[in-house]
Amino acid sequence: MSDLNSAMTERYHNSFLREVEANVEEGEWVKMCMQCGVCAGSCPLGNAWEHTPQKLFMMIRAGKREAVLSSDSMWMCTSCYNCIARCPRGLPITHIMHGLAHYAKRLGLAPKNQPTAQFSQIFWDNLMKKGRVNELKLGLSVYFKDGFGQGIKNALANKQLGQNMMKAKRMNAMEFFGGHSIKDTSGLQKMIKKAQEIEDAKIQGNS
Amino acid sequence: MSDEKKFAGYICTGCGIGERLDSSQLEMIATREGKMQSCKQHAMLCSSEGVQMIRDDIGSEGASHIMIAACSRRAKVEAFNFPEVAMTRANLREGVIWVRPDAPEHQETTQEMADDYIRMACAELRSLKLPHASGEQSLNKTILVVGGGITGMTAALESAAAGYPVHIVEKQGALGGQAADYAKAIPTRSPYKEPRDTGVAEMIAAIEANGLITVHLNSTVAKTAGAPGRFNVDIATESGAVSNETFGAIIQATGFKLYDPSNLPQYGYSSSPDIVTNAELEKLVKAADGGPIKRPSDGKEVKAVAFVQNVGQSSSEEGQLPYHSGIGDLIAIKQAMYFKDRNNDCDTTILFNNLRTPGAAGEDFYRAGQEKMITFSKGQVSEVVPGDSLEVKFQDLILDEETSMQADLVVLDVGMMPNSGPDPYAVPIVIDEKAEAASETPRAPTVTVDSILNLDYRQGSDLPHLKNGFTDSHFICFPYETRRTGIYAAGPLRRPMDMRQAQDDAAGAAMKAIQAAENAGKGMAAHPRAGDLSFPSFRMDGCTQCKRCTVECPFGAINEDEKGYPMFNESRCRRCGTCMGACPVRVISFENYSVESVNQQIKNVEVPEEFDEKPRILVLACENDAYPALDQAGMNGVEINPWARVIPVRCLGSVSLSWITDSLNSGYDGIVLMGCAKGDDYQCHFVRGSAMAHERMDKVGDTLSSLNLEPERVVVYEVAITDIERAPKLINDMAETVEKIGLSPFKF
Amino acid sequence: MTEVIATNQTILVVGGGISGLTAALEAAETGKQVVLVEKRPYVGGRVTQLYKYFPKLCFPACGLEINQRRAKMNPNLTILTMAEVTDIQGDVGNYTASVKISPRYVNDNCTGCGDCARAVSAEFDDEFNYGLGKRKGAYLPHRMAHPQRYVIDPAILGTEEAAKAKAACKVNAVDLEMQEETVSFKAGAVVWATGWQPYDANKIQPYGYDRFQNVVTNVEFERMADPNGPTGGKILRPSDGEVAKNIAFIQCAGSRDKNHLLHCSRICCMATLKQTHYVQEALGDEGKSTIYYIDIRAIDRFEDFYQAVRENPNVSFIKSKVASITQNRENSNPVLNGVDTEGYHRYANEHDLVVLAVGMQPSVDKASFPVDIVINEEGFIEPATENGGIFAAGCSSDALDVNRAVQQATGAALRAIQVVNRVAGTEG
Amino acid sequence: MAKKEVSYYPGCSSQTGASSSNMMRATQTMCDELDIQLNEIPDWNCCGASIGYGSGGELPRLTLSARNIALSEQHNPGQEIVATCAACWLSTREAKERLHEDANMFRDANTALNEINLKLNNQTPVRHMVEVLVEDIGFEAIKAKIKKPLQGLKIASYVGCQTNRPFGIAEESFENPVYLDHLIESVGADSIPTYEKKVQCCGGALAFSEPEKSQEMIHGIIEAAYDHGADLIATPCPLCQANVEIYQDQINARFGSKFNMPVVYYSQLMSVAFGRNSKDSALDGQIIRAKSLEDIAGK
Repeated sequence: MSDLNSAMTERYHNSFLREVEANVEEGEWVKMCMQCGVCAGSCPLGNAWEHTPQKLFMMIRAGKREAVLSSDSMWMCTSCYNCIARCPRGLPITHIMHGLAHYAKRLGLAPKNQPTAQFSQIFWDNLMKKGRVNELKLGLSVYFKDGFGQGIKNALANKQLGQNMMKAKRMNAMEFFGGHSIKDTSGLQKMIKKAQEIEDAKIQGNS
Repeated sequence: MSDEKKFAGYICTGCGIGERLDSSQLEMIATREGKMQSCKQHAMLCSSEGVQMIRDDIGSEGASHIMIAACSRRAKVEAFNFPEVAMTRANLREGVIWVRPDAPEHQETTQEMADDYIRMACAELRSLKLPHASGEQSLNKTILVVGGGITGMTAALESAAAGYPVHIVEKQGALGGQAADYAKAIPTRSPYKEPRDTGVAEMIAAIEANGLITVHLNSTVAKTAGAPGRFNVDIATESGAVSNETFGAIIQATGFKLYDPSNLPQYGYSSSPDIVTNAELEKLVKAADGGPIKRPSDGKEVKAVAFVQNVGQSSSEEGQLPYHSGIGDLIAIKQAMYFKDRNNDCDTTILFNNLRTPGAAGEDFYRAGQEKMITFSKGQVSEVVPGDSLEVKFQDLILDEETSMQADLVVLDVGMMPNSGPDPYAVPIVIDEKAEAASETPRAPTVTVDSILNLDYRQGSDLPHLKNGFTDSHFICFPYETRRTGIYAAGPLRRPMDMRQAQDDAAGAAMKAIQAAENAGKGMAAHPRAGDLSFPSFRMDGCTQCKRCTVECPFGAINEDEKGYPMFNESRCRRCGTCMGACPVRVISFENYSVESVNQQIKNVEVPEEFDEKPRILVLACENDAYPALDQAGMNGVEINPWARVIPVRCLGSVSLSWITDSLNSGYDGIVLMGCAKGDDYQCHFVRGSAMAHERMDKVGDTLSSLNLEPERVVVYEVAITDIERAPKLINDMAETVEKIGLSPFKF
Repeated sequence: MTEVIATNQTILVVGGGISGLTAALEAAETGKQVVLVEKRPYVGGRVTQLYKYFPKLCFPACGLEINQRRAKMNPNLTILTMAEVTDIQGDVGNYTASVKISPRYVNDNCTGCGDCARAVSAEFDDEFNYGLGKRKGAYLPHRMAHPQRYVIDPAILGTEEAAKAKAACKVNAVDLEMQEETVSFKAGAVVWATGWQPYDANKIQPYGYDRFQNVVTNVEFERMADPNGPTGGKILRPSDGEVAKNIAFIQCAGSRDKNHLLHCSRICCMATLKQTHYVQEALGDEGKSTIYYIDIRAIDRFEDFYQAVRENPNVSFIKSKVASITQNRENSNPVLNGVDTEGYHRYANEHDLVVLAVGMQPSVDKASFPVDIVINEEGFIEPATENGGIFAAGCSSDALDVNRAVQQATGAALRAIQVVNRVAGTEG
Repeated sequence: MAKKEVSYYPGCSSQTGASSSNMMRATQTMCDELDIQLNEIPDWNCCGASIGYGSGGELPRLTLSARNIALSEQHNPGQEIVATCAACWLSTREAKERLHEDANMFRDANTALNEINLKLNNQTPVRHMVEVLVEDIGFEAIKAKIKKPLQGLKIASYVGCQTNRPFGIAEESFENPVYLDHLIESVGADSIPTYEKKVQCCGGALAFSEPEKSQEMIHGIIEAAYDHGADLIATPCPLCQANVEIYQDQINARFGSKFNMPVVYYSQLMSVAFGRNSKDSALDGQIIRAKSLEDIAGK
């Protein structure tokens, strides 16, 4: 991956755009943006974006590799699909944002301690274990992601919430021990491992 | 039909006319005062029976002059269509009963209005002749196309396809024009994704194979004289030989030149051979002959190219173009594709300000460019720094930062400038009264460029410009109406355009040229009085050679002979009557429209004596806009003061000052003139008519003061066809003015 | 029964808007026989509904008057109104067209006196004013309508109202028994000029045209600005009738958008720039216009018009495709949400009124052309030789401004003449 | 009406003791009443939801859904896959379409599936339960089943994001879908056609990672419902339901509001209106009790 990290990009030349096309989910759409800004204005968390999607696309075309991949902007995507619904050019913007986030994380360029990036990792690990998400463990992992002390604090702050959920039988303390699972967990893990290998090989081949 | 005049009047009593007005009194006025030999009433004159009655009178009774008192001359035109006789119409419906309240106290004045309109229509009719073409016209159907580029070649092929012989005069040694140097063209057929062949070679071959088309290469037009149907043109070849040909109509398709970016040092055009214009790139690509595109300085293959858009265009700065070629971005996309199609790894960046890729074709081509990975950036270029690798410095307007990029080649998008010849009105033509003797030869405007048409016209050698050198029409609705009848501009000399538009435009200009030639052959006027056979004639013995008519004709239709007498050219004339209005000695007239025909209407209005306290207001309204506005006022029931008597005129430019003085002398209390908008955004259908009238009326103050009359009694307004409320108000305002300042002392 | 006399040397013009009318007149004035078929009860098409033209800010009615006079005077031209071409058979130089003529219920005895309209009381949405006003059940579509003949709305047929209209007419022009009829006739060439329609703003859901009263379209705005229009030229908010002073214009409302119209409609930028003049004219310095745009595409020679508008301090430009419109519940003000992409500025701007610069959609749906013809992805007729003797004029061929449409229609007339001249050459 | 059988994909949060187990119960009741048989996809796995992207690459995520589709094709052949969770439906349908368009992806996904001897044909429609209701059953048929109309209840229809975009229900507008209003009206309650937060995002998965930002949006959703005089908020989406309901305490603390707005599923409304009791309608699964519904159910 190091060769990818140090890839030279020249301003307003195609090198970074080509890299995105090859390695980022739906990246081949980036060149089709016409800078209307409708995605930027449609994002419910718009205020939280340092760079709007349309601006990220321009940055990619301008060759701003470092700034794009280390940005936390795409981690603000709530997957609401407003941008996709409205984009006049039909860009699958939500997916491109997911793709950029994933690619940045893969290269180790994603901002450290980005909460959604962390949550996403926790979620993935959680689901990989049993093939289904264990909500209780997922919640706890999120609370404790910044260490034990912070975890206790978070858990206390959300204590009422947890009690409410338990009372409504929408959370089950027993889930902590085992919990729901698919039968063929090992098969699933094997399958995903294979998929990851194929994807890694493809990206490696592109660099 | 015998030459004997027989006057017949018809009064319609339908649409409430019979209920509102005393029609027997109208009939009596028509016969006794109006001298109609017969006058019939009909309950619905426009019905087939009513029309048949008139037709029978024309056929069996020999009626040669008919007066129809019914609705407005704008209504029921198809029913009251008797081209074989002279006809006038008294507007009793829109002009009288619809603008007056239906109440007993208004009955008397409303009837007086109607009475007067009958008198006026009868008086006008007596002074009319049925127009006949002069007989001077001839039919020559050959079309001259000046310029052998895409536009000219298309005009020639389109005309020939309709069966008309064509001559092309081309300055260069080959046909093809600028496009002959292009590698490819912007796509003109869906899916609008790839540059296409220019088609120049095919067009040249088609012309060479076409027996109806004659090509004069290395040739220019040395002189153009005559008129539609009989243009007499000297074609000069480089060798000096001159041939003379006669043409029915002319299409000027002399194309464009490109803006020279040398004056804009920031783009470094003069400082590096690798900074080229978009036209120069075409040659470079053509020279590459399908191989890699190499840069001029060292022949190195271009690996990165920057397109700097909007160079010297759309700018309010001195020395730059205030307009835009409109197609520069499409050209840049096409040219970037030259590089991408040869080598997809070549970096192509287009730095634009507003990406102009309009229409279906434009937007499709833009997307096609993006698909090929052309980089588009909204960027304001501040400097191109020469060097082995060129540095383009710019403000990225989206990323909001000063930045720069490197390129092997920089292409400047320069604008198209019309190659239109000198503007005849670059310096206004004025008549210097005092230096009349000195102005024996017409004053030519200062010319900085060579003439193209070398028109032997009183008003300059070439087509008048509209703006920035473009010879485009001023009229949105009538894009081909140049001010030189029978000569039509086509292609980028009218406005910047691409090849598809230029080809459509060439077809349009060919249409108009063919039409002009055909109609000139029949003695029929061109737009906007299409088909009009009337034609100005003048009485030489009364003419003082003042040249007002030759100078004021908005169409440059009138030449002067050696003695300074006007030489009218029937098929150049548009029948607006501006010459008639210009003539101080009233020697110019049409058979169906003359100083006399209006004067008779003015004189036959009954001007009540002073103690009747019934003023009279004369309204001279342009038939194209003001008169229809008054008609619509009638339809809307807007009131018009009963003192007003409205006379439609062909154009305010045709208004003779004598009408003003005569009506004041005969006791009219106020005069309202209504013409179209003048000035830069004029709406006058005859271009300068309304403006001329305004200028002339500026001087009417002298007349008024010599008569000891208040200046407020004569007003001139610009009135639009939409002034449905305002036009009546202007008349009503005059009634108030008269009430304020009192009646005219010139009553008998 | 309508009779149409036509031969293989006749030119059929489909559509009587500015393009069709121009093509018909240019051919007729060159001595050709022309039949013009128009769907509406009058000719002139959409330009009749415009207040002013860019860039001169002159009145379309002015040119219409001239064109209508040309039409009235020309014996070579036959106009069929309320008529639609339903089928064209044959080949270049020898077509047979079928035309369906809807009943007007008023014959050509009509003098345009208006007695029928005065007698009728039933009112309907006035389509000429895009439903912003009302018209009677017996009506003249607009003041300058040509032919100057009233129309009876079929909705009053069989009612007391229709009887009243008939009774009021003194010239026997109201004919309630009139039936739809189909005529067929020959033509050597066809000029197809069915023009455009404003894109259905209801479909642009983020802008809430169907939900918010103070969001209107640019074509409606033309009527609102016209002193002879439904508001007397006052720019009033539909929600409360108050004068709108702070007006937003949204460009590319439906254009350049794969969810709507793929193409750029070319004219909307100039139309909006023109409409800022309406605001200035109506309200002076109190009127503020804000233009939200992707690219300003002022049409080549007219870029100076754009520059002049830019210099007006009462007009501002924001490079942004507006993302959505919400409504302030308190005052029904539309709130525009989006991002100014030049430098990234987020906005939620409240305006009194929003004008959607809706794009041009070809009038005839791609699938419902009554003749086999080459049509591109966007629905415009291609300049294809395969089209034989059928030539597109005006906005049937592309999104065009009036000037270009007329220019293009003039060329189309010549191409039709080429065909009938060839026919004449062989038929003698 | 003939019994309709579907291949049911409930999703993780619908499992017993999970956050939308109440939806599961009400869905079951609703389907019983409407004669829809839910055949659960055996051994279904998590869809990856809209947060899996951070660590899971494109192909691994597509493969997760591919496994579910393949299992459905194997065990419930000929049956459409129906999901009740917006994210489950979206992920599965997206995967189906993506694998349909991209032959390489399809090949790669099958290579991965081959590890567990599964094969994807990818011929199975993937639908949302509300599509079945709106398109197959129809409002009229639903109305005909009503035993206890929810008269007098004013209900804000909160459609949210992923049930609505990018696919939409019955080709309705993304900005103003009205099927939920129609459902609300079909069960005899009053809808709020001008409820402007109908498709506002609740933050989705970011309610966990970015609680402040998400709760600001949720606050707006609830506030607007109050402004319109809503008694309840109804939604088709489990994550919307949870996010809008369970954080109301925290939101009240953060914004000083006094929200106590019940947020229910359309299936709960229907179950009650069909005459089923509170338990069958899973009203005991509310954190904020829907008293008005309980009253009707208890009648």
